[in-house]
Amino acid sequence: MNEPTKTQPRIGVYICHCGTNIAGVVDCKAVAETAAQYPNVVVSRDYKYMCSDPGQALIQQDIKEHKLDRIVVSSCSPLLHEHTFRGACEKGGLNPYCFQMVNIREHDSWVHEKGAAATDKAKDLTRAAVSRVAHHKPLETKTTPIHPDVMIVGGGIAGIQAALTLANAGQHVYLVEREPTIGGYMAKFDKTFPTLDCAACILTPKMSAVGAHPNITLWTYSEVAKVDGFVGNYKVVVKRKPRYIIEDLCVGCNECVTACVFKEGKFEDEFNMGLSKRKPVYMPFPQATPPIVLIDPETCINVKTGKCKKTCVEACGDRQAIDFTQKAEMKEVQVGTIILATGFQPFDAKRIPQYGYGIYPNVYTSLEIERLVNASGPTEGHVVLRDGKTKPKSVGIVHCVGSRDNKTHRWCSRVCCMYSMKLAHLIKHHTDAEVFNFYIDIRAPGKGYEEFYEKLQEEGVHFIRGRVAEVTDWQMSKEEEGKLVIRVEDTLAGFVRRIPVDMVVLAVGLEPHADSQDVRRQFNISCSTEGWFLERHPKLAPVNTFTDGIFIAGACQGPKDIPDTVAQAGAAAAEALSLIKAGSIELEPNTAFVVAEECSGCKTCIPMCPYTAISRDDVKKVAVINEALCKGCGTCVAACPSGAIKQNLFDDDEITSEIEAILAK
Amino acid sequence: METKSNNWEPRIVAFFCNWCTYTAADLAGVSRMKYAPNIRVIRLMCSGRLDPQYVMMAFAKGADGVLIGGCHPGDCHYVEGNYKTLRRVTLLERMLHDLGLEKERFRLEWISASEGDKVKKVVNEMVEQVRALGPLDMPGRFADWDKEMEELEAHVNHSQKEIPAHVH
Amino acid sequence: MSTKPKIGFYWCASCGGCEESVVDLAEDVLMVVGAVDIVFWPCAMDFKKADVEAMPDKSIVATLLNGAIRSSEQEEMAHLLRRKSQVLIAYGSCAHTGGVPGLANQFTREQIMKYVYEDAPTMVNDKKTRPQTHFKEDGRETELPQLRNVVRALDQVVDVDYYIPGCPPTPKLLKDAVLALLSGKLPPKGSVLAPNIAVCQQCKRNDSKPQDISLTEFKRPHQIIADPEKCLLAQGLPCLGPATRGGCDAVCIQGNMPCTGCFGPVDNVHDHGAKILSYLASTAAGKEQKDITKTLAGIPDPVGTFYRYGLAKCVLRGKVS
Amino acid sequence: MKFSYFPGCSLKGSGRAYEESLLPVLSALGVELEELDDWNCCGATAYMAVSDAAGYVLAARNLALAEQKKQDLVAPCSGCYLVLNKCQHYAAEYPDVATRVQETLKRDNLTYKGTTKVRHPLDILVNDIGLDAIKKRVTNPLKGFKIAPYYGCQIIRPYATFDDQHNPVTMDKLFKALGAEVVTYPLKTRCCGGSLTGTVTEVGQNMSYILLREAMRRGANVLATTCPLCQFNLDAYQGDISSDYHESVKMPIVYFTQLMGLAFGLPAEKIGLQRCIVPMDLKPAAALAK
Repeated sequence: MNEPTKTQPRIGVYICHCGTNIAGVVDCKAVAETAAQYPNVVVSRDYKYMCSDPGQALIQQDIKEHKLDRIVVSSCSPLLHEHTFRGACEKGGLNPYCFQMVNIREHDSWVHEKGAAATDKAKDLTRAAVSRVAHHKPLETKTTPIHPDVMIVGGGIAGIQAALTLANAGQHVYLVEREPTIGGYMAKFDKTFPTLDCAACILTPKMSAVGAHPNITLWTYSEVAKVDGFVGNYKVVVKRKPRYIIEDLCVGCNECVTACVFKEGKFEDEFNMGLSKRKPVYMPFPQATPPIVLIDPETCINVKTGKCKKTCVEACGDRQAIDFTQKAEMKEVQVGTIILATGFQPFDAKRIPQYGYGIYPNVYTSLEIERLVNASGPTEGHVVLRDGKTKPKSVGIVHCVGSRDNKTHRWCSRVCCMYSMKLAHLIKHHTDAEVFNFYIDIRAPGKGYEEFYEKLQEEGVHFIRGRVAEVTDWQMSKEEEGKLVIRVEDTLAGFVRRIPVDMVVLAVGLEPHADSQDVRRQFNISCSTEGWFLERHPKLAPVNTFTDGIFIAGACQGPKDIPDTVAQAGAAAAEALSLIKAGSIELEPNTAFVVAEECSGCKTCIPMCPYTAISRDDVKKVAVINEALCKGCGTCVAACPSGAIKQNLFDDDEITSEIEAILAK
Repeated sequence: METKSNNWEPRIVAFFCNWCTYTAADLAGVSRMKYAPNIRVIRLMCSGRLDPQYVMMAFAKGADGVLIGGCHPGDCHYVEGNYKTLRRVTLLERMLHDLGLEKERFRLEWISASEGDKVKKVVNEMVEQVRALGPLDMPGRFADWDKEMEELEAHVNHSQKEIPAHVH
Repeated sequence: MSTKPKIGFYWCASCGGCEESVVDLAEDVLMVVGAVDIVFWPCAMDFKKADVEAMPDKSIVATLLNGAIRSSEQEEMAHLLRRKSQVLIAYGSCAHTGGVPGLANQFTREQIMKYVYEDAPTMVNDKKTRPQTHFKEDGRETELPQLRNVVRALDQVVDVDYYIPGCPPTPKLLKDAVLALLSGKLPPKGSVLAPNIAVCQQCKRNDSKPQDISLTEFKRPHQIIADPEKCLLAQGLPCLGPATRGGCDAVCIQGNMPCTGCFGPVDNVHDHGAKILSYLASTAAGKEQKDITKTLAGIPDPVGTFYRYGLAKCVLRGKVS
Repeated sequence: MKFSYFPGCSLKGSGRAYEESLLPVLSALGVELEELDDWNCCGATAYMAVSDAAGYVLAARNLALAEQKKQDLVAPCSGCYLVLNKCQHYAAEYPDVATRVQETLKRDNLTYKGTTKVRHPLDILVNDIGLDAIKKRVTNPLKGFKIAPYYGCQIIRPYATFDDQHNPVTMDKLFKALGAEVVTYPLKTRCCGGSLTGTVTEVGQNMSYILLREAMRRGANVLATTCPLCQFNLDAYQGDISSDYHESVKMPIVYFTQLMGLAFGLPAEKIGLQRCIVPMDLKPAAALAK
């Protein structure tokens, strides 16, 4: 190995063209020529693609030939290829940390116009790296073992798919779901687009497979309370809310439900979007997993007052599955990786009052219609108005409610065009009504999607291009009497239309959960401005996050349909599996340490550390950093009043030499 | 000297945290947003690593402005490093002001990984504000101050001829 | 002619306390006087500049120069003594880091002159006369010293071999330095002749400091009666001990006053004030801007507090005007 | 409670019934309005259309005068309310507008720092005084009044400072507190015709017609407004509209403050009710009983 010498470093500099990505803006040759003049530079080259095999081979060859002991590559973001080039250094026989990367693509050629300024910037940044790398010290790579168990948060189709994939591969999975049953939104759907296959037929077998899988611990009606640790070694505390039912004893016979003192359902049934009523003791829906009942503490007389005849307990009889003394329970588990599949929430249509939801009874959200058209729904599949009997003769479906709208959400929710067409088909099929779709653009970019759009047009469903201005009941003519009027500018015909209908369906968009910010803080990952969980790279690491060992799948990352969600869930499972199978992961060696002889024992650093990695040696009266706990933020280094704390890869001499050289002229 | 010529361009040194602002700057790049080329970014793992000495040093070495970028409060990858940054920067801002630096030359911004457009906005804004202030050019000022010392140095050390040590 | 090593002392821009500190050696002063031959000490004995000029180059073994360099005369003497001395030692805070006189770098020379000779309330100077650098009377011309643009530490003017810190240095440091000179066992050039570790290490109150103090309020010494046993920082006083070189035996803290930083920074620190700032701000509590601002308002003069002895050596060297 | 008061031209002219009712009603609730000394034209929509720069300066002069008083400025006319708000937003957001305004004001020895808060009487009534205090002052509950609450455009769009842009409810709540019935009126924010009534009369009147007809269809016996222009458009042309559309259109149009005055037991002629072109039945309960 070429160990770097203190006296005279031998530095190799490589300027990457990245095809024309960099070379189209920055004069790479000039940068390389200038860099050749920087102190300690022995070799300076420019090359078309440094990350390619020949590019990496060039570095390795130069290390041997020119006895290089430090390498600088000016190319793209270190977040993308630092690992690649460190690897090349190592293969060339050099310590991988005697390397510094310069970002002249994302931070230069891609954000500046072609010209001298961009080239000067590349020179400055390269000069700084050359100056900095001379101070780099060889470091040892640290690894940490990966605990083989996985936690999946969210039991919708994404969580279910990921759980089954991992469990089938032999890993133990903890699946945590906030609601009393898994299944998510997909369980509420009747059919799925564009194939119109029955959602329940494809989902419920997966749900019961989860319930029965020996490798899956399923915790429904539960929430993650606390997350500690780091990749490979997460400690997660899960709060299991009391359902007042002993899970192992309940057989889901529903006798307690029948026996409840409430003869009829009295409270809004969440599963049916409030279109039916349930009792305080209930099973969310017949295929619920786990197939057991729960008692809602908000509505159960006994939980609230303790004064009830408890006919449910009587009905349960010897099974004794009902336990009113149940308390919330905290479960702590160790896992190595976590997959977040927390999904989305539908846009609240009341936020757009001009569409009349909550004002006019016969304005529905799309999810309500999903339940209405569902054979197991509140009306057994009969599409009727709010009065419970009248079949609509005309239905208007308003697209982009809470999507593509500067006042609410700017994004396209990706699924609404397709589900609106699916609902249009089903409504027409069930009622033979005239169905109007009001759309901005029809977005049908999936396998069989455009064909489905054509099929709908052939079926006689109307498509009117224009964003709806309002849904109202003020009238201009006799035929509008008793109807809801949709006012819209028909942008193809070029005039404003008033279309009277019996029923309006608002195709609500997808938005991040209201508590998505809390959730992502809990797991220490980032969010987009809108609140969707942020992937590490939009193309190359779509299910990874900036926190190692935490993956994302499904609509929590952004709106997506079932096929994409399932694909992403599989990808997240594969990423987790790849870590587990590797057994360990390399950690950045950028930890801090105390030079004991220079430490005055002033204790300033101790409260700086959020990981309690710093303690005081009471005998030597100096601070000590536990390297295993240090995550390398460097906050203590900046605080240390005597500069006695050093940090690997981010030490004072490295940073200050970078500052000086970046400004040198 | 370049700083005195008409084509002077402000030089801004930025310290960006790895997880939010550096990533946001990467995003600005991936999104091909165009902004002023006057900024030079130094990557730190956390804005909490920012030693106020670095800011002073950057100004002393010729920066016309210094920009700090970190995660939004509550969003720090390292839990609360950015609160420490905020505490240090609050005091540093005051001290730099007392040391005669215009407030536009030193700026702290919370920029999350998704805010590529904010990187663009902040950089452009700051470059224009600093441009309006003109060069700070501390190295040039130091040289101007120290010019007065040339004369005596020459007088004592060179005008007198050397007096050799006597051997007794 | 004496064969004892020749030693010089000189006094530039300082209060004179450093000269006094030599006498603070008490009976040890006799040991020093006996061991060396003092060839230049204008404060105590009658020497003229011409005497020094006449000395052979490098003929003085060591000169201990105290005070910052503010005038052309001081600058010239620094050059002269550098030329005549084998070892030049910056003695005391002012020579080491600019000292209290360095705080004048918060103002331009013109601001200072104008204030002193025109605006000061005690000044009556209708003609706005300013000191002259040339003076001529009876056909005789006299050259007077000029005030320099800025106050400088000694090493900003000439090459310095060693530094003895303190305002003033403690007798122990001086004695150790003289003994080292006499024995020839000197550390590498450029060293500060005091331990490279902060004051807290020698402070008897160190153990009383809690691990996390998260101050919500900074106090000034006149605002509280400090507990004489407990860490002063923990009591809200911005004690600079953690960020200041030790070797003083924490004398100020023993006297129940917080450290004000006269020994300057330890070797790893480039800019003493910025480092003090970083450390003090780190001990402040608060997550909201308004709370943080309020807490830190308890340090009313950051420049004066953090650079009390070192503004000349601040990387910005003073106020940017 | 004390506020500065910017009447604007309407409240001294065609909309004087608004001022005649606003002042006694607020005074009955213990609110003092101090008319801005030396106020000038608000800058209004027409002025803005000709020269926006001059429009901003006019508005800013009023804001600067109010700023000296250090109290919130009440602007009852919707046009004034919007223009003053707009000037404030633009001066804060666009440096060139701010510079232009400052430079011109300087010639009048005035400065405008941007601190004046422009308030609508509805906002003050519901949010500062509160419905409970109003209810206590009611001596003559508006029994039998079926009110169509009509907000128009300018007090809620584009600056929705105290109510929803599409479904405002402040007046609805107020009338219920006065003891009246409020009819569902989906056109509450639709255009009255605005200045079109004067320029392209048939288009403007068609818009008024839609509003009046729907109010009648909903069973309202009075339509309440907040704006002098709406009041005029809707009140003045009902004869023309009836003959043009071959349909008898008859709907009294009053200011919300007039209804408050009535509920507070103030005499009709003291609150400008005699100025209505279409007269309002002061005792609709009796009529309904028949």
